[in-house]
Amino acid sequence: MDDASRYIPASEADRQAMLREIGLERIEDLFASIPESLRLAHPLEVPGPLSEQELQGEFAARARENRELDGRAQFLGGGAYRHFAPAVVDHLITRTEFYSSYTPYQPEISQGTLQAIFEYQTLICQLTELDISNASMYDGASALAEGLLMAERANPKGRVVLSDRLHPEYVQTARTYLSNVEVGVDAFGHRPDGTADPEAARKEIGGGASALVIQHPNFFGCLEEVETLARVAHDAGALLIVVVSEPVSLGILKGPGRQGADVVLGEGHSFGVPLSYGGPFLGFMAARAAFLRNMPGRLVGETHDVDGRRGYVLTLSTREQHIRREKATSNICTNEGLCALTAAIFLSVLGRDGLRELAVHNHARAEYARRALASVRGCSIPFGAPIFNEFVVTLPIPAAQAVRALGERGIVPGLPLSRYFPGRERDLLVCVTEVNPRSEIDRLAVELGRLA
Amino acid sequence: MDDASRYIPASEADRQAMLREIGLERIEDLFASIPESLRLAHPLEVPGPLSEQELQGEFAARARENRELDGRAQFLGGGAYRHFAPAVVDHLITRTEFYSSYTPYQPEISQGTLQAIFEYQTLICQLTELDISNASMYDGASALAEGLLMAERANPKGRVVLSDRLHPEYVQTARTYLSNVEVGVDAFGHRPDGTADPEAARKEIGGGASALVIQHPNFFGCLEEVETLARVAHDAGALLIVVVSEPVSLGILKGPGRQGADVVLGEGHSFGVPLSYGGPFLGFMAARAAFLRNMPGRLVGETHDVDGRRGYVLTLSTREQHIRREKATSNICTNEGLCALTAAIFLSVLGRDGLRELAVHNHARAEYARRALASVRGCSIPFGAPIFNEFVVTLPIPAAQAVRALGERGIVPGLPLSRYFPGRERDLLVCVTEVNPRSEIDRLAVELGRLA
Amino acid sequence: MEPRNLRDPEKLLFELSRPGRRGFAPPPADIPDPGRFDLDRRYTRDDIEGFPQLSEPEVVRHYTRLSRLNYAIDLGLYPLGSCTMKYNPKVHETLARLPGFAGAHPQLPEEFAQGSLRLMHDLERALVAICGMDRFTLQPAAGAQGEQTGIMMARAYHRERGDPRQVVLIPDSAHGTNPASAVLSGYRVEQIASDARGCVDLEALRRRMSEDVAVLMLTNPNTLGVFESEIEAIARVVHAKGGLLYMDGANLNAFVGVARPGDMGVDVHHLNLHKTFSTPHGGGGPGAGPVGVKKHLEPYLPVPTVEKEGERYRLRHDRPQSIGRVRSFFGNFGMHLRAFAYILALGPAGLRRMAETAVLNANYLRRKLEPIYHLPYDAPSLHEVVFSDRHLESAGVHTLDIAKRLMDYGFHPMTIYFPLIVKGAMMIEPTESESREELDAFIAAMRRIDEEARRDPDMVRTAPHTTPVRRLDEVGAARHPVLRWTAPAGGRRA
Amino acid sequence: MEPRNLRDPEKLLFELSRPGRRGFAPPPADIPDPGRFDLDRRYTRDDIEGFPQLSEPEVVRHYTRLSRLNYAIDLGLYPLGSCTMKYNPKVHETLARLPGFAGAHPQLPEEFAQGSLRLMHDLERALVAICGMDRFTLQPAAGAQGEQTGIMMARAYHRERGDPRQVVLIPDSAHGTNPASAVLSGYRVEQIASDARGCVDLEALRRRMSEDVAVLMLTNPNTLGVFESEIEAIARVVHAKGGLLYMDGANLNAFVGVARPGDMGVDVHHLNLHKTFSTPHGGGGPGAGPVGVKKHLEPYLPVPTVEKEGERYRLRHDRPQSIGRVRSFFGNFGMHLRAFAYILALGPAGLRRMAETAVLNANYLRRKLEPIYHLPYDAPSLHEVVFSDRHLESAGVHTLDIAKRLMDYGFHPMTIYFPLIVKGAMMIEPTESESREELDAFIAAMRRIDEEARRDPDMVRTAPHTTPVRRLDEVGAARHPVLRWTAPAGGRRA
Ligand SMILES: Cc1ncc(COP(=O)(O)O)c(C=O)c1O
Ligand SMILES: Cc1ncc(COP(=O)(O)O)c(C=O)c1O
Repeated sequence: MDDASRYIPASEADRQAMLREIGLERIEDLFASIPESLRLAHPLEVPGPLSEQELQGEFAARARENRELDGRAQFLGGGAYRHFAPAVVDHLITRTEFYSSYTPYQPEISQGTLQAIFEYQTLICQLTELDISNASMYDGASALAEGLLMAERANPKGRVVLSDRLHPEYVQTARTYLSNVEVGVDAFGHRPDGTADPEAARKEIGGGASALVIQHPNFFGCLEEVETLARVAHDAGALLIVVVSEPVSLGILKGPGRQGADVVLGEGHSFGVPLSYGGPFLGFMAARAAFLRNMPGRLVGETHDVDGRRGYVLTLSTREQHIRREKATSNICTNEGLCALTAAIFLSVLGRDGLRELAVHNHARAEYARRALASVRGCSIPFGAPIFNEFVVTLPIPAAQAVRALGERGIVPGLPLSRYFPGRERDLLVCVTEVNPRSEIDRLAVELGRLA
Repeated sequence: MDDASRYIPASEADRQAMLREIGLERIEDLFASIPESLRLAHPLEVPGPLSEQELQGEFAARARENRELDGRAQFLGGGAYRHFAPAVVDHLITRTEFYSSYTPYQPEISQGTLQAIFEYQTLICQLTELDISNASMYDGASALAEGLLMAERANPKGRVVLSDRLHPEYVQTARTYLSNVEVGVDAFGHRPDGTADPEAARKEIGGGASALVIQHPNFFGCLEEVETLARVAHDAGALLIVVVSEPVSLGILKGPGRQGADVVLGEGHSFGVPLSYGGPFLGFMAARAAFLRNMPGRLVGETHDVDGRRGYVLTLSTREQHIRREKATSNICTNEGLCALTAAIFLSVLGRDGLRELAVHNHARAEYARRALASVRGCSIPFGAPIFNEFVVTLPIPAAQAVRALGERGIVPGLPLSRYFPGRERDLLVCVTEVNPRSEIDRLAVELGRLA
Repeated sequence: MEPRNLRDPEKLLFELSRPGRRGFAPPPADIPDPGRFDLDRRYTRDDIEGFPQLSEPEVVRHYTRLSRLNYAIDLGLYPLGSCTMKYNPKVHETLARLPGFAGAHPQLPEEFAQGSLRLMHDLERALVAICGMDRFTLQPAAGAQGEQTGIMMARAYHRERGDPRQVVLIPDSAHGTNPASAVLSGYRVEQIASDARGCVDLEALRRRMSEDVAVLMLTNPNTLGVFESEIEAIARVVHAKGGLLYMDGANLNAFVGVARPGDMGVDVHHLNLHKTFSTPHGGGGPGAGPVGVKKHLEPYLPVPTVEKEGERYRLRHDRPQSIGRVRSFFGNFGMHLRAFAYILALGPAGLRRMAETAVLNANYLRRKLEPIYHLPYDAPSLHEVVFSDRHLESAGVHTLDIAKRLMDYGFHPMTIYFPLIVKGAMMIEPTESESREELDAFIAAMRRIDEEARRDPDMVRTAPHTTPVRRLDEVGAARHPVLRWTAPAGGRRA
Repeated sequence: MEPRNLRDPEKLLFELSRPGRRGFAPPPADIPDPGRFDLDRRYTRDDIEGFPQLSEPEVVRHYTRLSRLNYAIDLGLYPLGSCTMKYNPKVHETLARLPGFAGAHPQLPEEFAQGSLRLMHDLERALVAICGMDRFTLQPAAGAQGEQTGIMMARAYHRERGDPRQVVLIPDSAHGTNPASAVLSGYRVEQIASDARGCVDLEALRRRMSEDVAVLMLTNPNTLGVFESEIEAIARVVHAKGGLLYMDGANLNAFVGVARPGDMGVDVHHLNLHKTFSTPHGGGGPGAGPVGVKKHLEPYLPVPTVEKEGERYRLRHDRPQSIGRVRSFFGNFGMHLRAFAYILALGPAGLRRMAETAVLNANYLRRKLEPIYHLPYDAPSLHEVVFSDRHLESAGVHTLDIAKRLMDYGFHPMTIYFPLIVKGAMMIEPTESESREELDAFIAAMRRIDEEARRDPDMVRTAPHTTPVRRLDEVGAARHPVLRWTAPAGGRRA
């Protein structure tokens, strides 16, 4: 018996009968249009087949090789955040009508997805305090790249200016995208307290730039002076793009839209999408209404049917590749629909009060940790600016070495900044969320104390 | 904010508004009909409330206290069997339309459950080779008790005769039920090879009995001579009831109905229902058509609607308590519907070939193990009869002691029969299924060898 | 108006089956030469006649399509009176599937099952606190088995006192399982009439109560949703004659945190974890029917009980006076787990809030429907309210028609024709899980149906009109029972 | 005929919201006096204007009801051409949720993430074997990003040879993402016409091919489901002028195990794990678009790559010639995991059987529908077939109408109006997941629709008639875009 057939209805008998129906002799005849010379003589060199029992055993064993399973205390952030998601989220996204359907090209039988995405767009607008949101992008980094291209379309200057406190992988991605379309990418520096330096920004924009970009909270965890930087950007005819890689912060922080941002984009996985080693994640992008026709990605709009019933459709698709082809605002087709749904469900369960409480908890724990580590012998806090749930601590020894040492003791204390910033050997980026109980934080302080 | 309210839509404001609508002042007024003297002055002394995050933490910790988690090699059977269930089973029973609906009293909006149960009834009839099956009973033990009461209704003799190789907890349950209705319960013995003794059965029935009961495979794992015992029963005017506690065996064993059994009943959890420390499980009961009106429990029947469309309904409910009250064939109301659905899905995925292959695998592994243990120094196999996936081995030391010793080495070698049979200190009931790889079996043999 | 979707109705598994198809690959065969073990042919079968052969995707589609023919609590109000159809927290399904719990074998040595044992122990403690009883057994698989277990304990109690009794008294408003359970426990059942309020007629009880009566089975609040406010007096009457008071606790949702059976003179009662404590009904089960007892009945609890000794938990099998077992192992542990999670999530204030809101919702519905539907008993309602169809007699529209028409409005009907003391009963229990908006939508539908019944009774009598199937021939189904699929004569054989 | 169910259509979250409701309890507050940490008010907001306030049961009902408005692969045939809507094995959802995988943080030290790294490595090896390429990057999040990544690698390749080029050639039958990706990568796009068979016109290509052409983007089998049988010659023409051949592998399902892009002269190609390798489409994503390259393009792969060193796996970031990154971290790992599970489950024979059966099903459909529907190109089909509505012109019934009417028969329509080279295209891809019975039901529906179109064209033109909503005003939606909910003026404020 052929294992494969458990996923394939047709039995050998069925296949032979169907072959006869279409007047063919052998299965091989189906491929007559493929030149003999190109047809494989040997079976593929891949493992398998495995029964489901073997498959589950194999994957359980592989999962155990991810040693974070041993229940280590973890303080990792840096673009991906550990959050608790209520069980309803996963129970609802595993409704097959949600996860096994395609892009809702046929609205009459896709209202579930369409209405949910319309609600997602609204939630993103409410969080960012902007007018429009698209239906999702691949992730925060590619969302930034697309956002810069949009800024360049709307405000062509051939140049963008980024804070040096952006997530380094976002910057790398932006450079990759922009290098092909001759848009210059320049950076400006930060102040001693760890925040972007408005003066440096003004100087760097100089002759002009299509956009000024900051991250808030920034990559080192510091909160930025969004209003000030908005003024700097706008005074110089540049748009302000605010990147948010930890959107839980929007539970207490002002919506950047209200603070002057023209575009707010970033990473939304914190809203219930599992870490899953970094993907699938959820890129989001919101902007002022003026950007409507420059927006990349899908948009869901409200309308009504022939009987006057309210309904939802994919709209403004003349922006998109399947209509506009080379003139499209982006090449994105498949996006992160299910992750957007996940975020929408997560946000509706938490709701207005819950999201705020969650944000407050994250902030309070991080502040508690920052103070605790500040008083650890040999440790110091290099940046004084206010934070959300991440901060940098300078250790008495190289951070990478500290990570190895504490790993043995069941703690992953954070991300060594040397991973991205060769100059910062002793700096560790520490993230604290609602899943780090106080006891873990206290243990972290004790263990770091042992390093000096 | 009140935690409770996450499961309860009404906010405090909603509650006050509704109170006003019905003309009441205080929530307390809703309970005016409960005498003051009976109303609680103090809050309930129960733990909680817990946020969901705390709740999940609490249960994860409790689950870890079940040390079988440490990936021990287990050889436990004795009425509950470890089997692999394909993932589709759980994915389908977690469709809320299946698990959160009530008994299908309103067929027009319950066809999903009704058709699935009709299919379940058919599958049970096919496996047992009998005419009718009910929609489920609580478990194998209570199914036996109900089966004996049915036999007594159909063939009143005031007495039943049971093999001494029945599951002891089934016997205990039967005695509890029958003690109240003055039906005598007597037992008959077995032959040296471990099977029920037809001669002893004939003698014991003597003047007569409403039913003769055997378990097949029996509690010690041995296959019974069903045809012979059917003749014995029928010659003496008794019905033959065959108990099946490991229904996977029906993948290769003849349907007892074809062998002369009038009623086949038992435990169906092996068909994809998790062990879950012994419940919920799945009692099943099948019988010859003659028992239709004596059958306990629900029955689903085929019919058609006013437009001639085929449909399914609960039927013959005049047998049941909600119509017949004290004249009902049973008091059962809520049954094990979702477990019956689970079994039906499990059986449809495995299908005709899969169930047979699974049964063959179980039998081959158990035979392999039986031979392996037979050759272990100090061990012996007391019973020679053919088996399915369970057998008894006699150890050089008390079995309970062996279980403690091997537990330390990560093996649960089986069930000490002394748990039920004080005389059998050194006997261990060993069960081997598809989840016990050969390597585990070989390790078991090695470790048992160390005992002598 | 539009035509029904034209896809054929879902076939039966057996009709979908085709030879040679399969949805399962055999487990790894790592036993050398398994063939040598083949069983003697006199034991074995060649085939399972008619058994389905389907691929995995076909099985998935079959059951997914079937599921969509069902109504469910997650789709809307499910006001089945006496069934307490409340929200089933999703997290419970996650917790019940933790490998440590779902994979725990009931024959595990106790030291490897401490997590399960501790949970059962803690749930028992919580139920003791909630109900004010002294101990509980968690073994019964459902409410009916709980009743039977409770009555059998009462029987053992009297027998041991050399005072065997013959009769169990049951109000005419009781659920059918009560008399059935009493008979199954070897008793003769006598009904006692309800009074004008629908409650036990204390005088009638006093007259009937005597030394041959073992137990009075009382449902409180009763099936009209009315609290038996004379329950203390009732208990005194029963006890005075050496009888015991059994309380059917199916309606406990009405007063959790407000009052306790143990304070009402109740000697023994069951409750339904699948009602008050939110475990899913599963389209008919599983449930769980723990039974609480006062000290004097403790010796008769089924074996085993869970006992705490120091920091360890063990199963106690040696209980010489026990009635024995009512099933194998320890009960529906998966349901115990969910109920305990529910109690922990709600806590003391939350449990009370649950009962308060359930009663509030029921009284809100009553107040809004009273002006339209006939209310046979006007005693104050707790968690549910019972109306009747008397006001529509003239229109020739009956309770069944109203129930069916509700489906066209997207609601599951209420419990109908129960309790039996109300002709054409409509028993409505909204539970605390419903928002005011959902209640208002239901009220509006009931109002419109009442209008339709007068304006266009035929349309209502032929409802439902929008369901996958319409009214089914139940009489024909019972007269010519077809209880299984059989291969069509001369039909394709797999 | 029966009326539509009368329950109101599902409201928006924001319309369901009510002040003070909540579905979430805050996490344990174990930090002493958190108040002292309060942020300066200049950073903080008091409220999230209009954000929903709902209890857990209300949220569950909302999304459960919404889900039932969708069609899904588990409900029936989903013949979207070019989308390869095949069965998504349920076990993949279980495996992806193993805590060790779902909980793995992308910043974990490599020694703690060996399981994830090994899986990515093994998937790359498997794809190398299946496609006959030398290496793969798993980073692209979808097919379009894969195209862009591949084209950018080609660009880097030419640039490094001091031979920057301006043009990418794309057949007129190509998917819209091809030109869009080429432009995004800084190229000018030129279309090349298809020949009578719908394949690349080799002569036209020969004429056009020159040193300014960087890449030919070829879809194989093309969007007509036809294998580009001259692909070897095409590759020679392109290579002769120093160009590179990019293959859009969206249609790989047609020949897995039968032929390999790497043997066809392809230099670089993407494939869609969410098509050929069964990962769920999620109502629009996520997907994954790995890109395979031959040796000469390997230096340009995005960073990081996964490398095996002895028994350990590590991430290699130091790749000086790399194009850089196209996103953060390592790609959609959750999709990599599912695709790898699919490959392991099927194995070599199973993967080939998958392609064989997909092609068999497509040809079966073609054979049955050919006599009725107009077939614009009669070249042999592989995994899909494209019909047109020309035969119904007289009836005035168009492809859109046929698509909508299919919904009334319970089927999702095929891809319509693509490829653009076929006027009124109907592009049908059944995949291997469909049983013959499901195909026959679809064929019967198509046949009936053809009859209806001639008998009662208006009914077809106004279809669908049985869906939750009927035809929607898409023009109005675009003309007056309403892309978010806003609180009704003077409406209730939360
Ligand atoms: C009042 C009452 N008693 C007893 C029962 C029986 O409970 P179960 O169905 O759990 O056996 C029910 C269930 O409907 C009930 O409503
Ligand atoms: C031929 C072809 N190329 C490219 C794509 C784009 O792939 P994705 O949607 O994964 O970005 C598609 C998807 O529909 C396609 O059909």
